[in-house]
Order: sequence, then C-alpha cells, then structure tokens
Amino acid sequence: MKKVFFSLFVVAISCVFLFSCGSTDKDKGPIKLGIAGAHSGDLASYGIPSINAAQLVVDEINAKGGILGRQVEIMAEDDVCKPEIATNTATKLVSSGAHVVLGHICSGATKAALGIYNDSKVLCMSPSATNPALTQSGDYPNFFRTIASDDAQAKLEVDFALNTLNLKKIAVIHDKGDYGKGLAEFAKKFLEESGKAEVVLYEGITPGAVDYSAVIQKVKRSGAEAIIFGGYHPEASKLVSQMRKKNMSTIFISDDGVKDDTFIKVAAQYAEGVYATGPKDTSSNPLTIKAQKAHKAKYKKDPGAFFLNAYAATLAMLNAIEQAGTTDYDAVVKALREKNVDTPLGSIRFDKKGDAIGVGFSIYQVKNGKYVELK
Amino acid sequence: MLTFEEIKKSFLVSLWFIFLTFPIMVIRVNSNENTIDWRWENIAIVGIASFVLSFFWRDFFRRKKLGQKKLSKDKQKSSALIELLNSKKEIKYGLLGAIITFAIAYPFVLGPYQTNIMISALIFVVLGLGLNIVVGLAGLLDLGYVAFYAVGAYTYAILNTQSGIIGHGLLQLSLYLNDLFGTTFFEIIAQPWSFWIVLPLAMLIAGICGLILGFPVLRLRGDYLAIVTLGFGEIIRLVLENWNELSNGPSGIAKIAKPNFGVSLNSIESIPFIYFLMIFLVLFTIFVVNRLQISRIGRAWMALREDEIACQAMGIDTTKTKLTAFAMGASWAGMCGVMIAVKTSFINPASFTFMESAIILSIVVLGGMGSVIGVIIGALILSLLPEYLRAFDDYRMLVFGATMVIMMIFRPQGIISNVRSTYKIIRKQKI
Amino acid sequence: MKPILDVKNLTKDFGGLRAIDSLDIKIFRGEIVALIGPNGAGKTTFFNCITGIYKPTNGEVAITHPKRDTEIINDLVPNVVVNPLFRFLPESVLKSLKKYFPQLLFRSLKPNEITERGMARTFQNIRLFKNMTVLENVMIGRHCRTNAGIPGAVIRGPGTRKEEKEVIEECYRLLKKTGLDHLSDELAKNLPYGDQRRLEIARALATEPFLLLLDEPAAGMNPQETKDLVDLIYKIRDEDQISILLIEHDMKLVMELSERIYVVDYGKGIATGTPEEIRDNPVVIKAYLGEDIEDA
Amino acid sequence: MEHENIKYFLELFLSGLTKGSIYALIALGYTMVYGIIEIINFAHGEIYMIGAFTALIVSSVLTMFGFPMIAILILATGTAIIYSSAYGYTIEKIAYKPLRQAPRLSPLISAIGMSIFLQNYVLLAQTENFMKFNSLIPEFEWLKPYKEIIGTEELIIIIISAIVMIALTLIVKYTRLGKAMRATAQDRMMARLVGVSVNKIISFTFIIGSALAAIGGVLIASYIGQINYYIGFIAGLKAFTAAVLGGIGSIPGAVLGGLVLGWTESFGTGYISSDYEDVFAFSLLVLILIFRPEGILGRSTSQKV
Repeated sequence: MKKVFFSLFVVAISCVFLFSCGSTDKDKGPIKLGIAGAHSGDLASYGIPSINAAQLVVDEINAKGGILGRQVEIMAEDDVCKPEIATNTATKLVSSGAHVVLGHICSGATKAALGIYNDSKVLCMSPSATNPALTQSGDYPNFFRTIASDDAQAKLEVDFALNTLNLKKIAVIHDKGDYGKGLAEFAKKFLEESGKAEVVLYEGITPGAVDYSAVIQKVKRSGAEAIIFGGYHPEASKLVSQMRKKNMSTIFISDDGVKDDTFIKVAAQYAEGVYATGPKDTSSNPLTIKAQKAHKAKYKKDPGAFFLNAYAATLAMLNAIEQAGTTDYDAVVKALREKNVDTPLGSIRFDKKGDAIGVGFSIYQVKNGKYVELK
Repeated sequence: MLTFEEIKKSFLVSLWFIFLTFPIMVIRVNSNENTIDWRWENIAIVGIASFVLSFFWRDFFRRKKLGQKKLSKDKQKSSALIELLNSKKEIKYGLLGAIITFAIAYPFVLGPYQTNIMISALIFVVLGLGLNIVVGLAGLLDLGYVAFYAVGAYTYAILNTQSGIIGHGLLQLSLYLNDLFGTTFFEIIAQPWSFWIVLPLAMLIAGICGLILGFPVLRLRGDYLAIVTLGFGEIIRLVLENWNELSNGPSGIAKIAKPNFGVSLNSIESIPFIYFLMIFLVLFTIFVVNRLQISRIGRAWMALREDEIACQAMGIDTTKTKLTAFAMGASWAGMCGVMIAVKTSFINPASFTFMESAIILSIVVLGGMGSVIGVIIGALILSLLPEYLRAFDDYRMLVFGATMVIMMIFRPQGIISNVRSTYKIIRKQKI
Repeated sequence: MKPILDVKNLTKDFGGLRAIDSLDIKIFRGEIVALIGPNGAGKTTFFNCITGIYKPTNGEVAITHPKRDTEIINDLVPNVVVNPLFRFLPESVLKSLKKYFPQLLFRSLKPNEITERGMARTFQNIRLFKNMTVLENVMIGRHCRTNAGIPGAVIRGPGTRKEEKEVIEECYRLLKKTGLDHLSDELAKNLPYGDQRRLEIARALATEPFLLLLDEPAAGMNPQETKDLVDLIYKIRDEDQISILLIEHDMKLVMELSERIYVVDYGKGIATGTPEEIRDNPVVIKAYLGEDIEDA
Repeated sequence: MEHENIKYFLELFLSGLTKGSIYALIALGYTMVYGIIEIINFAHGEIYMIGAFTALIVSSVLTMFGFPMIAILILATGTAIIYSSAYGYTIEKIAYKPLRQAPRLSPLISAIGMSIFLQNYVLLAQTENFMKFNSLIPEFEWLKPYKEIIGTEELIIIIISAIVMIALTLIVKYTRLGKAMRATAQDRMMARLVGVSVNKIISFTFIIGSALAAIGGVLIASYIGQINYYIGFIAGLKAFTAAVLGGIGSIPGAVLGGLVLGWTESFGTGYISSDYEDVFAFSLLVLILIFRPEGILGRSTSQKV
C-alpha cells in the first residue's frame, strides 16, 4: 500500500512539475541559440569572444531574413567555468527553450552540463572544450566541437619531436591542471608507444609557484634534449626564462595554451625558438578576413581567443538547421554529419563522435618575436 | 552633525584615499602591450566615495558605542524580532506556514532553473550549518572545511562510477569473495553504489577524516589551527589532483548518477526530487543542530569556545569535545559533497579550493556565528544574490571581502545573533 | 584518618625561577583550610599545579576520595597513570623503564580528569563562560557527571530527557543555594561582580567535588557580600561535607572562616597552624610586614 | 658519478636557498606583526602584491618618460615601499584596530576578508592577466660566467633577506623603538602605563612589515618576470607557513622557517617528485607543529591562568 502511495506521489510531482515548466512550442517562434561559457570572472577573456562571434553571425543571418523564415535569438548565460554553475546555466537554457547551444568553454563545465542537454535533446557545440573524453568516450552523443581534441595536439607534438627533430630523450612536464595534465598524459603515452624516444622525466609543477629551479635542475640531470610542456603561458614563460638564464638550451615544445602572444611578450628574448602547437593558420581564408573585419567594425578591437572557432560553430549549427529544414534534433545532427559548411576554419563537417573533420593543429615556432607556422 | 570638524576629518580621509589608490586606480599599465591608460575620473570617484563613507564609518562607530552602553543596561535589542515571534504564536505559525507553502510550491511555480539554483543555495545552507558547529559553536577556526566537502563528493563519485583503483579493488574483492563463498552475491559491491547507501557512508567517511585531521591539531591554538586546517584542505585537493589512479586527476569524474527515486527520470525531471530531498536534508540538519545545541555536548562546545582552560577545569575532556566537533562538522560537509556530486553529475578538484572554504566561512560570519536562522539567511543571501546579480559578478568577491571586514567590526554577532536558549522547565516546576 | 589531599615536597620552576619550593600541605575531611601569603608567593601557582593546569617540577600530589582509594595525580612519582597501551606490563618493569620513556609510559592527569576525581576550583580572575546563561554555566559543571552522547542528544530518548531534567533540577538547586536562582536566564557577563564569584562557586559545586579550591573568593566584594560568602562556605561544608581550601587576602575572612592556615612566602611554607597560632607567629608577621602592611 | 650527485645536491641546495629566502622575506612581515599583536595579518601577501604592482606601474611610467635604469630602480622601489607601507598602515587602522578587544577569531576573519578584498580590488582596477615585469635589477657583469650556478637576482634575494634579518634583529634588540616594541608585545597594558604609545608602535610595526613586503615584491617580481593579482595569495600562504614553521613572532625563526620550507620543497622535488611539492610543505608544517607547537625557534608561552 505504501509503495502505491509513493509512486502516486512521484507521478503527481512529475506531472505538476513538467506542466508548470511549460513545454514551449519548439517549432514556432524564433530559433533560440543558447551561448554558455565564462562571461565574467578571470576566465571571461575566453568566453566573451564566443558571444561576439555568435552575435556577428546571427546579425548577418537575421538581416537576410533568418533561417527557415524564423529569426535567430541569442540567449547568453554565464557559467564562470564552474561545473556546479554550468548545470544551472544548462537548466536555464533548456527550460527557456534553447534549440542549440554554443558552449561551454571549459571542458569540466561542459561535461557537467551535457547530461542535461542530452536528456532534453539539445545539441551542444563547443568552440574550445578540448578534453578527448568529450567525443571519444561516446558518453555525449549530443556534443560537437570545432576545435581539435588534446590528443590530436599531443600526437602532433610527439610526431614533430620524433620525426622532425629526431629527439631521443624527452621530459614531459605539466601544470597539474585539467588541460595540461591531460595533454601530458597523451604525450607520454604516444612517446612510449612509439618506442623511438625515452621519457626521461614526467613531472607536474605547481602553477603560480615562485620558483621552478628545482624542476629545472631535475630536467638538466635527466639529460633530456627537449621538454614537452602541457599547460598555460604563465608557467611556460617562467620555465623557459629560468632555463635560458641558466644557459640551458633544452628545446621547449608546448601547446595551444602557450601559443599566445602574451607568452612572447612576457618571456621576451627567452621565447625565441620555442615550439607550440596551435590551430591551423586560416588567416588567409576569406571568411576569416570577413569575420575579423566585422568584429573590428562592431567592437573596435581585435577578437580574442576561440573567436574563429565560435564563429565556425555558430555557422555550422545554423547551417545544419537550415539544411535539415527543422530544429528537430535527429535531423540537425544528421545534417551536421553529412553536409559540409564553409567556415573561417575551412569547409568542415563532423564525424560520428562529434569532432570536426578538417580542423586541425599545426606547429608554430617563435621567430623574431612572432609565432610562425612551420609547414 | 555636519560640523566643520567632521567635514575636515572626512576631507582628510578622502585625500588620504586618493593618495593611496592613485597608482592602482588611476594608472592602468599593460606592460605586455606597452600601453598606459590614465583614468583620472577615478580620482573623483575615490575621493567622493571615501568622503561619504567616512561619515558613515564614524557614525557607525558612534552607534556601536551607544549600542554597547544600552546593551549592558537592558537585554539585547537585536533579538527583539525573535522575541516577538516567540511571544505571538499566531505570527510565528503564520510565518512558518507561509515558508512551508513557499518551499513546497517553489519548484512548481518557478521552474527547473530556479529550483536548481535553490538546490545550490540549500547545499550552502547545510554547509554553513555544518561549519557553524565547528566555528560558531566550538570556536575552532577551520579554513579547510572544503576538504570534507570534497571527500563526500568523491566518495559518491568513485563508488557510483566504480572508477579508479577503488573501483578496481572492489571488483577484485567481489570476485574473491564470490569464490570464497561460492555465490554471486558479492557482485553487488562492484556495481554502481546506490545514492541511498553512499549518503550515510559518505557522512561517516568525512566524519572519520574530520577525526584524522582533528588529532594532530588538538594541541594547537586558534591561529595555528587556522593555518593547519588550511594546509589540510590544500593537501586533500592536491592529492585528488595528482593521484590519477584514485580520482582521475584534474579531469574529474563525470556521469555520476542521480539517486533512484523509484521511477525513471531524466536530469530535468529529477530536479524537483533532488530539491525536496535537499529540503528534507536541510530540515534534518536544522533538527540535529538544534538538538545538539541544547544538549550536553553542545554546551561543552560552547564552553570550549568561551574559555578553554575553565572548560577543562570544569571536568570537560577538551580533546574529545574538539574531536566530536570536527567530526560532526565534517560529516555534514560530506553529505553536501554527495549532494553536489548528484546535482552536478561531474566533479573535479578545481571545485574544492580555498575560496570555497572562504565563502562558507563568510556565510557563517555574515549570518551570525552560532545562530541557525542567521546561517540560513546568510547562506541564502550569499548563494542566491550572485545568481540574480550576474552583472555584478565581477564585484562579488570584492563585496564578500568587504562584508567580512565590516561585519566583524560593526556587527560581530552577524545578521541574527545567537539567542541563548532558556530552559523553561524550571519556571514551571518551582522546586 | 588519611588526608583527602596530601601534597608532599611540591616544587615548580619557571625557567630559573622557583615559584614553589618543596611545599607540604595536608587537608583532612570536612576541614576549611586557608592558604595565605604575600602577593606573588606562589599561591595560585600551587592551585594550578594540583589541578593539573601546570606540571610540577617535583613532588607528589595525592588525593583520597572519601569513597575511593588514594590516587596520585602527577607523574613525578612512579606508577601514576600508565599509558593504557602499556598497562599489561608488570610494575617493576614499568618502574625501570620510566627513566627512559617518561612521556610514553606515564602522564599526569589532565585538569578534567582531576575534576572528575572530585577536586574542583574557582579562578582568581573570574573565568566564566561569558556568553552563556547562568544556568548553562552551572550545567557545564554537570558535564563530567553525565554521559549523554551525540546519539542521545539527537534522538533525545527517555534516558537523555531524564538526565537533562535531573541536570537542570540539580543546577537550579545549586543556584538557589548560592542565591542566584532569580538570575538563571541572564548571560553570565551581565552579572555583577559578586554574583559572578558566587556563580563560579556554584559551577564548581556542580562537579560534585569532595574538595573545593577557592582562589580569592572574596576579592572585590563589599562587606555584606563577604558576609554572605562566609555563610555560603559554611553551608557548603556542613550540608555537603565538602572540604574547602581557599586562597584569600582578606585576613578578617580567613581568621573567621578557616580552621587551619598555611602560610607561604617565596614559594616556601613558612608556617602552619590555627588562626590564633598564625596571628602570633613572628615569621608570618615579618613576611607580611616586609611586603605590605595593609593586608595583614 | 659521485661527483655528479654532489653537484646535483648542491644545485638543489642553492635552489632551495633562493626559494627559502623569498619565503623568508615575506615571512618576516607576518612574524613581526604577529609578534606584537598576535594577529595573523592575512592581508600581508596582498601588500606584497600591491608593492609589486606599484613598482610595475611606476617603472612603466618612468620608462615611458625615458628615465635611466638606475633612477627607475630607485624610484620604483621607493614608491613601492611608500605605498605598501601606506596600505599596511591603513589596513591596520581599518580592519584590526577596531578589533583590539574582540575575541581572537574576529581579527582573523577580518584579515581574511581584507585579503579577498585587496585581491579583487587589484583584479578590477588593473587586470586579470599576467603582466610582464621587466627586471629592475641590473645584471652583474662579474657574475655572468657563473650564471649557470647562480643568477644576479637570486644572489641579491639571498643577500637582502640576510641583511634584512640581521638589521631587524638589531633594531628590535638594541634600539629604543625595539625596546618599546618588545614591551608592547609582552604586555600592552603595562607598556601603555610606562609611557609607550602603543598605537604608534603597532602602526610602526605594520609599516616596517609592509616595507619589507614591498622590497620582497620588487625583488621577487624581478626574478620571476611576471605578476598578477593572485601572486600575493600564493606566496603569502607559503610565507605564512614558513613563519609558523620557524616559530611565529621570532625574527630568526621566520628566516629559518623560510629556508627549511624552501629546502623541503626543492629536495622533495629533486629526489621525489614535484607533483607533491605543496604536500611536502604542508605535511612538514603539520609534523613540526605536532611535536613543537610553538615552531622551531618559537618561545613556548604558557598561558596565563
């Protein structure tokens, strides 16, 4: 008897709740594009460009009369890159009827939010979440991204170190963070699998610490010819400067987090010769030129990080809706996988796992205070 | 009021602050781009703001002094509201009824988003109440409270997803036990563990961690205790970050299951259930904390806070008392950890930093140390306001910090000061 | 008859300074004894040593509960409290090992354990729990005589409720006895000075002591309050058979109240005897005259 | 091989010495303030950060006007010292002075609040990004051949923290001011009665401590080459650990604590792993406090009863 009552109670709650949150009619009215990411706080500089990018794309589309005869509406929600807040953000976007979501920015927040989007059949495309598990684990069928995953980057770094530079002894160092450590783990794995080089040192350094000289001594002692570093530019510039000051010429190979002009500015003369991976240079693409010009015109400054990726993601999602002729989840996903779309990153479509085909990384080197792509 | 003397004082203060904030407020240097930004308008802002604020500052001080004099004459005025509530039953029950109706109607009227942020707020209520046991009642400043929060969250995450070495170990253990007893019964420990089992288990484990932390710090006085607990909090976070085999490192643990409510629910549908569960847990916590406060143990905690030496001289085992306080506080944090893992379905070490501890501490301080209602109000304010005032998010921590200082100076007892329970029995009995 | 408190050869050094120098004190059941001496003679230090707050440098403190055996409460003589881990070792082994591992094998009783064994005290500079009510202050004293734990507190079953009720009744009785019952819900910090002193006594009484140590109980009291205090002390001794050792500067009170007096100066016991004997003792007069004539 | 091992040991020793001296420089401020009013000035790390920022701002402005290197060094350091001291003084007046009579917990919470406030103040008024900090210290020509072993900045940090420690010890021991400080530390009431202006002495302690933080800020920022609003918190936490380790309130203790901490981290990194660098540091703190709750060189104070 008790059980019956309980189930009745449960059903009652669900009914009232679902009724109250109102099933908005998804097939009429404007197409709602949710944008989630860090829009405030110390990571805002990664999140704001995605709003700007989406705004530019949407403005252009709306000016042409929208897609499928419907206007596109932007709903930007802040998640401060915290998983806990990201679930709130996702709930808000879902319950206000977002059809597709551009975001989130950080991998952790993305993972936390994806479950909610998935249950409500909302498609989510991130311009910047690079954690491999997001696409490769198969846990998140509704996830797509316009940036290559960390393992692709690590693979590129390792191939470059082994095949181009012919290195035999490599130290892998990371900053213990989600991004840096994940990347370093892949680098270590690929190095060990190749059998061509030895990982002589694998260490995590404490971000923000005042001094890395002990680790540097350790690198020196290990006899490593090169360091593969996973992490961001503040630590990288400290490491590089301290090494060069100690007359160590160890080769420094790093990732997208270091391929930032701030790195060159801070490390100054010591930055010369550092290798870093970064998204392929698409600055000659006409769409890129157009996007950047539009940004300059509207916001009076240079676009920030992941701007092009966000621009491409917005284009891809809206294009898929147009191709599918509906906002229906399955149809849109099908369109994303089958139809190519022209974006600043080139002509792209998506594979089964959600990674963009045609988006990749290349190696850059600091030459005369500038990152130059190595072909 | 506005005498020449006053204006002169405020003028000097504002001059001082203009001088003090000049380089940081006026000149913005970007040494990366070699640009310098002069913001002269900020001088005016700082000058006017400090001029006005200095009046308030002095006025507050005067009032505080007056207040203190009054206080020693008659009973605390601040508790007038609560006295009123206690004296007028109709108002009390009316208000209580309104709160209950509001709490029940909340998820149905306001929808999943509002409900979700209310769940976060309620988690902070429980965290505040838990820390209140340690800081407010027992007077032990714990700056590493977030460690137990993390312990709870990871307990559920690991046992539920069966990841890492613990998942592996449980699998081996289940195989071994099955072999040993010739059954398949023990497979159950290698399955995802149910929320309902882990919730009490996590409280227990967090409580034990509280004891383990408690032992070495027993001999330490207040300030030393603060730094050591802070260190412990950092150690736990660093271990979670570095020990990939245990916790999956900085990438965190994803896909943590929601509790089983007897029907299959998706993540949006389960929100009201989690909300009601959380309401229940808050009520449970309030019940327990209230009971503890008027108990033998609770009195011992307060005596410990008031005067450790006298406390010991009156026959209280301070060692045991401190340890129970740590363990009790920690177990509530453990419970909240499980709830946050359930709510977010993903956890990583970056969610458990010192800042989190500081926010929980400011909840307790703002609300009023030792006061249950105060802590609840403090938690609701500090966790809901930022959600609604996203635009001011940048200023959130600034305001937090300033609030902590101002509260300590002008209202150290918090929004709602703790009203000492009186024992009514005596009056009736007239022995 | 065995003395209930037997202090032999007690010595306490602070760095190079000898605060107490081989002091011997005996107190018998039902006695009111005073410990007097000029300021800085080491009286309070003596209290702190025998109540476990300080660790004596040398000597032995033994207490005999009227209903129990003698216990030695500091670890300066062998075989006081053996660390529970080593209880199984025979006494002779322990004695020989003590020299090498004193910390490991022995420890003195902690203040709360001494209170539990029946010796309670008040403080010279009042140490009440200021932000707790008068009644709660006394209830703290009952802590070591009750045993409700966390489960009891949360569930509040019949056992706990009965215990709480008994605690409240007992504390209320003590407040009545000390004349504070009308103030029971007041915060301790709001009490007048004399009442605070009496509250300290009530709190100490709540621990059910057989020996009460009062550290300057009359300090800061007016003549009327002092008179009430004398009555209270007699009442405590006569009704509850509690022995009393008090430190006091008010010589009138000491002479009126105490049955025996110990005089200390520079940490040394210089005289002992009945009030009459002490009054006429030239050594005592000299010690006081050398210090401060007004006190004597 | 034997030779190699010894060399490695010495290198780690030197790196620990540098790191330890950095901690020591900041720890001195904590210890002085604690010694005198028994308040943990949590905001001390922020004062250090503000010192570094002031130096950055002044040096950038002066560079723009084309001042010579040596003038920039003197002016930037001088301004940093003045401003840090002013901040220290103001913080004491606002956040601690009203709480002299309050329970011990109050000033501690107020200090944490102050620390959070100042961090975000700089974050909002300046930037959240790391800023390049051009070294203000000219490189010693004669040290160039030995660069591999020790750099100019490292050497200067080590020397300055040694000088500062000795100078402070002398001030506290032998000057009138030092005597007044010690009197205030022992018994504020008595000090006041014998004519020491307690408030002035406390302010002065804050000013000295903050000035040291500013010197530390300039040196360390020059060494690291970049700053942001958060450096004060990280360095402050470690320096504070060092101060407690050495015995808070003791000046040689702060330096010793800093060095012990520096060596623990550097040998821990060198011989075990830098993954658990901070765990070594905090574990050491816990261990030392268990066996010597007053710290390595701290006086054990029995509480007055």
